[in-house]
Amino acid sequence: MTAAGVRGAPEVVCAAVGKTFATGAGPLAVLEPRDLTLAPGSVTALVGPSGCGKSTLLRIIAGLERPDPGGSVLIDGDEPLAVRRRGEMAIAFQDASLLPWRTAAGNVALAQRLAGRPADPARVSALLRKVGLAGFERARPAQLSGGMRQRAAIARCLVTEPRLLLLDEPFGAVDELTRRRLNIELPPLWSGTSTTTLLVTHSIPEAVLLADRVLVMSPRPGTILADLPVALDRPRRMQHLHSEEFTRLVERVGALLGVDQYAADEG
Amino acid sequence: MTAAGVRGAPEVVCAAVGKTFATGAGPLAVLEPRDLTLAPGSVTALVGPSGCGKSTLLRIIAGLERPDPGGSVLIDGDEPLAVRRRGEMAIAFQDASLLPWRTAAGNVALAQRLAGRPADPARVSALLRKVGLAGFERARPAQLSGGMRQRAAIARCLVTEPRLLLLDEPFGAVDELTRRRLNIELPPLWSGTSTTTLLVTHSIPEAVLLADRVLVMSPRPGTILADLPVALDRPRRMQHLHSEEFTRLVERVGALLGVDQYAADEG
Amino acid sequence: MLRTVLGWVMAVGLWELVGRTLLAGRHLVGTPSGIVAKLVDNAEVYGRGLWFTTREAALGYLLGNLAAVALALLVVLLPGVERLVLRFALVVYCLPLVALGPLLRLVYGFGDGPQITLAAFAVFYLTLVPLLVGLRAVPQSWLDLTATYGRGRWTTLVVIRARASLPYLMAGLQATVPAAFLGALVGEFTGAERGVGVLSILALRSLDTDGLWALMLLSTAVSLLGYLLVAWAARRLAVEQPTVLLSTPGHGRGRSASERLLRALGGILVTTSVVLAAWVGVFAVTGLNPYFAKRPWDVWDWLVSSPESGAHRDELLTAALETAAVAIPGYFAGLLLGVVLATLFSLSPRLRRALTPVAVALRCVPVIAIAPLLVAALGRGAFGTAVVVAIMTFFPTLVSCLYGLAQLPGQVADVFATYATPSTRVLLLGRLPAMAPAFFASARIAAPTALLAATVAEWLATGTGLGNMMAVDAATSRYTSLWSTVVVVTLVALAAYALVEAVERRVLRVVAPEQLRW
Amino acid sequence: GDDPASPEGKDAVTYQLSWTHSVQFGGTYLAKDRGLFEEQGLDVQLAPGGPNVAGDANTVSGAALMNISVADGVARSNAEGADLVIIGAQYQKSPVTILSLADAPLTGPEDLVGKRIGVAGTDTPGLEAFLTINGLTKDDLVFVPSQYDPAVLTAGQVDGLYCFYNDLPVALAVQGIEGHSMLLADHGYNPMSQTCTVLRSSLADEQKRDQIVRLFRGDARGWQLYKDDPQAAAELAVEAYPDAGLDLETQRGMADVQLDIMYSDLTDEFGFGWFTDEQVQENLKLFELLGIEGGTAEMWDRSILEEVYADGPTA
Ligand SMILES: Nc1ncnc2c1ncn2[C@@H]1O[C@H](COP(=O)(O)OP(=O)(O)OP(=O)(O)O)[C@@H](O)[C@H]1O
Ligand SMILES: Nc1ncnc2c1ncn2[C@@H]1O[C@H](COP(=O)(O)OP(=O)(O)OP(=O)(O)O)[C@@H](O)[C@H]1O
Ligand SMILES: Cc1ncc(C[n+]2csc(CCO)c2C)c(N)n1
Ligand SMILES: [Mg+2]
Ligand SMILES: [Mg+2]
Repeated sequence: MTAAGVRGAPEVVCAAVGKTFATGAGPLAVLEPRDLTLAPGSVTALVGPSGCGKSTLLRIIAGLERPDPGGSVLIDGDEPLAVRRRGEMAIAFQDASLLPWRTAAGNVALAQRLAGRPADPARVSALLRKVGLAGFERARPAQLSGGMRQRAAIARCLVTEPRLLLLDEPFGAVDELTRRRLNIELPPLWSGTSTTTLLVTHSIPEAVLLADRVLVMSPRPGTILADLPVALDRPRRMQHLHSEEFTRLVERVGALLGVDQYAADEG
Repeated sequence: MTAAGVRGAPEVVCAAVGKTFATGAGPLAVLEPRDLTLAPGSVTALVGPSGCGKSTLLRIIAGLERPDPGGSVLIDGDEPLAVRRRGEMAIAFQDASLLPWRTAAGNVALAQRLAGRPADPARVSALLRKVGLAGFERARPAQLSGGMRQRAAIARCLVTEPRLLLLDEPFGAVDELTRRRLNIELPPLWSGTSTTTLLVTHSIPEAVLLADRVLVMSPRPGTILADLPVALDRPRRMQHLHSEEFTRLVERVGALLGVDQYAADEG
Repeated sequence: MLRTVLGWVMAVGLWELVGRTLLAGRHLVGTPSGIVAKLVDNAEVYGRGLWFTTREAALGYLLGNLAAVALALLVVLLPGVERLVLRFALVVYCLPLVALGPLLRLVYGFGDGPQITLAAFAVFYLTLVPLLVGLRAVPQSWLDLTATYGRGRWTTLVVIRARASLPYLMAGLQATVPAAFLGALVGEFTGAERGVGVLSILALRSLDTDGLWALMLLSTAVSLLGYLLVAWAARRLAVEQPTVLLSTPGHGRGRSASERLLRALGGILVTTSVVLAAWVGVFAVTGLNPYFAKRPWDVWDWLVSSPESGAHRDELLTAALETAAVAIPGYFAGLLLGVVLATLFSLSPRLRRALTPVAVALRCVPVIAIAPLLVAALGRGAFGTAVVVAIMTFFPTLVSCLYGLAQLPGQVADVFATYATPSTRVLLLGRLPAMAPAFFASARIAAPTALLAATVAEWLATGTGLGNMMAVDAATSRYTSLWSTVVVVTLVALAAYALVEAVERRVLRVVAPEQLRW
Repeated sequence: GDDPASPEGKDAVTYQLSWTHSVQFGGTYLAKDRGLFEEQGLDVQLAPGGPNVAGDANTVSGAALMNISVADGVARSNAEGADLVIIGAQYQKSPVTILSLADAPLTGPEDLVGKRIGVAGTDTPGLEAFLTINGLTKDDLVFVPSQYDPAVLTAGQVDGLYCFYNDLPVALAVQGIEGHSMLLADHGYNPMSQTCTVLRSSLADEQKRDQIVRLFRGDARGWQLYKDDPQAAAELAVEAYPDAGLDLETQRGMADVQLDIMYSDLTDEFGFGWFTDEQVQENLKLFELLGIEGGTAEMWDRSILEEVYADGPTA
């Protein structure tokens, strides 16, 4: 095997991945068994109603949650664990989950350390600056606003230059301006030939703007309702927001999710 | 004083409210001292870039954080503490902050109990149903998705029929469809003559759709850049999204926040 | 400030007055003036004695806590051995002083060995149990973080658990300060040349009540100082604010009853074998004379297979019932006292400041000094002894619960603040559930502690039950009986522990599921 | 194994005392202080006892060459498989006494009837045997279990306390409280006390036996000095063991009081530590009363005494 930096982005192959949770009130079917392949270097957005199993699917791909028997996830033929062991995966969890006793910079640097990368304070600062946390390197999570914490968590994800990047609603706590800015500024850091990305998001425009492909999930038990390729050129810019393809896709996804229908119903 | 239910919505008067945090790196000015009055029964939306001090302002109004010396908050002439004591305030915190050892229903019922309201399981279930958590009454927070937790927290806020309702990014973790649905279905529960509402949100359309007045904040140290009345009739419906006033306001707020400008710059 | 001083002056004055009038000539309570006179007259002797005992206690404290940390690390890295390690540690903790003391003297000969060892033994378990609780007190999301980078137990330990366990470790370190001192002190009963223990035996036996009280005050002062020192360190190390520990209820709940039974039986079997092997092994290695160092088969013979075993069992049962009658109420009283005091302390910092020295004093004052007083006040019956047991049991509970009550997550505290919830209700609805892991840790510790305390009280003060039986056995060289009694005491302690653990699991499954797995 | 020798070529031996340091062992301290053990070629380590010290076990295990014990204790040890032998008795009378306050003295066995007597669990059989000897039963009085604390007497919880003649009564006097002491030995209960106890196997081992002889001789010489000047021993005890917290006044009192039970016509005639066959028989009878099995005359061996005092009552 070649060194992590040199290798291309991995392919993720989920086969018959389903999930049922055992709860006090009996089994809860969350994901219908389903095959899914993420192409190397692609950015896939996952949208769907709250509670449909997006985070669960992401965790299964990461190998943090076991799929129901029969299901499997292979990343370039490897178990997810092997990829994690090599420090080639990064996850932005839905809640920032920073360690409260570490500073913002300390939390980011920790990921470097955990992934077995050499310490690189300059890179840590640069990333924190990029996510708008310049001046807060030494602040502890309790001294940061909700959005600032989330941005620190994104920086933590990116600092290791992961080959597989799993983002669970990474911009949910930031304002629209910051979100747009990050939507434009961060992807160049990861999209490209070396990273495969799965992005869970609640923002349909964001999904379309960032992804090569949008997966629309149904309510629980989650199935994939639609698999829509996004034919916008890269790098993505704000102009794309005004393109026809963009508007078409946003509407398409909205329709699949029933957003517009709801508007009609309600009238 | 009359019983909580009978009394009208309170007026909130902030006088010279500013905030400076003492941090390891010296004082951090977060809010410029500023007067602010929330009219009885109004819904005020607060939008602004991440880290500008929205949550801080909300916590100061709640009396959970002290303003800098000289500043004061009075709610119908009372200290915030007195209002909290009477169980007339409710807050949806930016993170759901459910009690992990209580079920969803238990968390909602707790607020009823803490506010000194008679136990009303039917109301608890009805509210949980309203926020889409039917069937999850007995699930514990750890068994809920991020969005589901947030919705439980909203139900907890509403169950006490508060006179002062402070919502900090209450729909940040839910998908667009659910968000819209809640945007339409929940306000009738609170807007009216008996509740004064402050809503912090990152979604400009949401701010305009829900509020009577939108306050736009500048980056830290936060000042109020604009105070925009929303001239849409109530109850608000999805149709309003397509009204001219709506579009005008969304664009206005976006411009104030620099969202569009960013798009232009970047091109 | 002035009022506090005045209060203290009044209290001391009252003490002097009562000592000189009501209690005059009874030699139960020293008077302040008498104590001061003793302290002045014997400053040098007491000072040296205090120094020796403090040194022993400090060494034992260090070694015991290091052992606890080492064992905890072992458990974190090899979770499979947790039960075995805990059971084994419990067995060691359960070894009664009456039996262990002379043995240690034989092994060590002259010097500080037995004192330091007994101090360490008194300490390590009290730290180990809460430390393990603390190492587990992490939300799933933090564990996911290290898992994201494929890191194993070691990294998780270093990066996350170690820091997260600090409050619990500190609780252990604080609670063990007086325990170490008392351990060293009792260790000096095994034929030490010097130290506060030696001095207090003499003072006690020569009706030198003022001297005894002076020595106890000195011991208390040292323990209190250590306690406050650790408390200070704990405050400095405190993590900002406890966070919500979200974690889903256990995964492996699908086990059938028979499977659980089988596992339990297997665990017992393994523990028993390890303990027996250690027993035989240690005796073989140290070359202890089989005349007093009885082996498992001697005990088996005495308890089960010899013709007189029936009579032996009857004798043991009678004594055990006597001890149980004291230990069980003492256990619950101690636990209750600990929890109630902790809650009162958390509600009123003033009460906390005023009563902390008293609480430390109660725990530090050796039972030999306090028992006669209590027994005089409360009568010689089971009640008096139960109170002694409660006093010896409550302290770790108090400390652990104090830390536990502080584990209310900041976000949850905000929710309560939204409704300006009075602190008593926050306590009930928030702090008590947040305290559950710490409480149960101390409830588990308290079970064997109560039994041991009961036997010590019986040995030193009341002359009844298993404690007396062991003392008489030791004095009359009935070593097989002694060892059999030790085995029975240990088994009873293990059973009590298991019972508490079963209750704990039921509660924590709901309140703190993260505690039930690694 | 082989004997450890000190640098000066003296044999290092351990002598296990029966309690914490005090003038109880004054003669022994004199012997050590005045070099009487050194004269015997011994480097003697005095091991203090205490409430949690198993003296006999220390001898059985070989940790001590000789220990101070009590006859019924030795008999019990032997019944449990030890093979200990008494080679001398420092006390001619058992120090066991029932102490009462002077204003309500218990002067004879009959006074005990209906009274509350504090007694440690370990001593209960002794008190029972004493009652039996005097035609009483344990139902005639109330046993109050009291372990190590004598305050039960002053606090009025008991009428009498089972204790040691040279210990608590002296402390009481020093505290200015008048007490009355009833020696059980004066009423038929006289187990041989402060016995010099060794392993039978040590007596068989020529080298060890020689050490025992020298140890006993040195010790006896110390006790001879003691008899002439007990106060010197009291001062020495306080001086030699500054960490034991000894109070000079108490030690002086004790030093005088114990003369009564340590020296007698018998010791004048035969030497310190002597015991007679009659005493042995008396003890054997007592063992029966105490229910100790296996006590025989074999448990005593006078040969060391005879060797030490071969030339008269001076060691
Ligand atoms: N306890 C604290 N100590 C120090 N600084 C703090 C503290 N709380 C907040 N801050 C700082 O105050 C500023 C405003 O925080 P606040 O949480 O009010 O922002 P916000 O507008 O709610 O942002 P967001 O939209 O990201 O939630 C931030 O820069 C943050 O770092
Ligand atoms: N550990 C668990 N035990 C039981 N049920 C669970 C568990 N984790 C998740 N669930 C359930 O699985 C479903 C899907 O949860 P998941 O977190 O994947 O949703 P999501 O799509 O990420 O939602 P959101 O957009 O709100 O974050 C939910 O109904 C939740 O209640
Ligand atoms: C204060 C004091 N307490 C106990 C002993 C030990 N001791 C000496 S003689 C004897 C038995 C009496 O029949 C015992 C147990 C002691 N020496 N001094
Ligand atoms: Mg999710
Ligand atoms: Mg905020």
